[in-house]
Amino acid sequence: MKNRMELTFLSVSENEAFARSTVAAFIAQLNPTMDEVTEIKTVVSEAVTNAIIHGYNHQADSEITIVCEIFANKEVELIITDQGTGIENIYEAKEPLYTSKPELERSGMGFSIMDSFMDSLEIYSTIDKGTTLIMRKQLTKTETACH
Amino acid sequence: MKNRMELTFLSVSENEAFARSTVAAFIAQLNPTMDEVTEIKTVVSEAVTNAIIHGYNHQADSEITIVCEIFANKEVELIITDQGTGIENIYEAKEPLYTSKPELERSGMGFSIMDSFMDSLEIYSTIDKGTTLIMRKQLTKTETACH
Amino acid sequence: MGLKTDFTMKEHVLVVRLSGELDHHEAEILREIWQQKLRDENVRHVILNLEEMIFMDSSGIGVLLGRYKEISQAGGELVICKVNPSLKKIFDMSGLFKIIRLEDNEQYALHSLGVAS
Amino acid sequence: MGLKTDFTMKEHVLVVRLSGELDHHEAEILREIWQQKLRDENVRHVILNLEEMIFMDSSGIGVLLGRYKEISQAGGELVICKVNPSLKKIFDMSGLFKIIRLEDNEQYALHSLGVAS
Ligand SMILES: Nc1ncnc2c1ncn2[C@@H]1O[C@H](COP(=O)(O)OP(=O)(O)O)[C@@H](O)[C@H]1O
Ligand SMILES: Nc1ncnc2c1ncn2[C@@H]1O[C@H](COP(=O)(O)OP(=O)(O)O)[C@@H](O)[C@H]1O
Repeated sequence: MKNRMELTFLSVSENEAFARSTVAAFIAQLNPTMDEVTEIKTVVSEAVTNAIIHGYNHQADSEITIVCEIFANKEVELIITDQGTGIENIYEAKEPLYTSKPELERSGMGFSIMDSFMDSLEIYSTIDKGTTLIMRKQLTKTETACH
Repeated sequence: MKNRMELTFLSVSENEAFARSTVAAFIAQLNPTMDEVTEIKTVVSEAVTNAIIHGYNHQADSEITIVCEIFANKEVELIITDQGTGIENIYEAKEPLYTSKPELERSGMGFSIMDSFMDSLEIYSTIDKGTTLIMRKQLTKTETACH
Repeated sequence: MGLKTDFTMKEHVLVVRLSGELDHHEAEILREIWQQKLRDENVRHVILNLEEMIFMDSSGIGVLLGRYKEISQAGGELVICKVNPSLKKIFDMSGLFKIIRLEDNEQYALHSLGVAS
Repeated sequence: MGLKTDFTMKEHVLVVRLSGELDHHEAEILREIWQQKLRDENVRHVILNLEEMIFMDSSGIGVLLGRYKEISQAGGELVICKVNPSLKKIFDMSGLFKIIRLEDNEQYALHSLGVAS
């Protein structure tokens, strides 16, 4: 493992931008392409927003943790955890356009985006215990990436 | 308490810049002045560097933790911790220009800078257990700060 | 980086210019202001210029779809222009362009809505 | 943001231009390159241009003091110019200017070292 960081922060929506820019700053040492940075920032934003809206139902005094590990072969691993309500039916939740909160204008695309932008997505969830997402992405090896 | 974050990372020198830019991003929500951002980035850099060089003696597989809490009255609290060798004589260590590693061209100014740039600096250290620094700074209340 | 919003009326068309990052935090604020504008101004159609949008997640898609529904229910049209390349992937995934018209720029959009640009 | 370094010789004067952030990580690298230059080139004096330096901590002060000693022991002089305002506080605290001459810009510094700029 080349480098590792763990970030824990309050489940307030102001921290969504902070979380994704911190992860982006951390993976910068792998010289990712602009697209790779955008994709990783997006999945972090989706996962953190899910924890705030669904996991913690907008209670602002809970905590979200992001672990980011990067490897010499330019692979990135993201583990995002909340201690919130948990997901009843993961299969249903992963359905594109499925959302349990349409009244909040949620588009139900969070998990589809994570699936599409990352190489792998694992969802572990227990009712009233919380949810952990493990996502991995192999960044392209070319050196001509901008950072 | 308005917001809180906790960042843990490997004690490698590449993470010095990452640590200070993360703290700077976090306090941005308080609209700090340019000088205040520079001062806080500097003390974070000093504390993290001390943990790497002195606390862990350049062993790269240890961890450093930064807790940052910000308050509605624009006060910032920083707690920076390592589980390293600890400081034998804190009084001596705080002496301006004192350094236990002159051969590394250390200027012995780390603690003086922290003293000068922050409103308060508390040092807790136990041999072979580690060192914890608690620093506080009241940011100026003017709204015309740039961010 | 937050979100900057700019609203201007051109005859009965509301021109919305967004710049910066649109996530859940900013979407909550945008929804409020945008709905306020739709109520206050005599708005028939809306043009959304995303040239300076550098980041959007699914919350952004949600707030756009929400406004699209409101505008079309009121008999108007939402036209989007200047979609920044970095948003391309998420827009394609959302299938937004199957239901919302895309124009090259504000002039074309205004023209297509019968307003001299 | 890392540190960019630029070394050029002007007669017997080494001109060092630093831009970006100088912390412990970058200071270790800078020390190597700078000492290499002092060995390879026929360097008598050194001019350090810090115009584009936006961040420095005490590690930066350490590497500057270290080179100052080496240069003066070899009979040369280190002159610093264009100190960026954001470095003001840490320079004042270090008392560096009590022992290292400060000039307005590279021309004045070169001139003061007897080199046509
Ligand atoms: N961290 C979480 N805790 C609890 N439920 C979640 C969490 N993340 C997602 N879900 C559930 O999965 C559904 C789908 O999530 P997602 O694809 O992100 O769509 P959206 O967020 O737009 O609803 C959510 O509506 C919610 O019911
Ligand atoms: N985290 C730490 N762990 C152990 N010793 C430390 C730590 N931080 C500082 N010290 C001790 O305090 C001394 C003074 O630190 P500082 O003022 O930062 O100067 P410098 O880092 O240049 O030596 C160090 O030389 C070291 O002996």
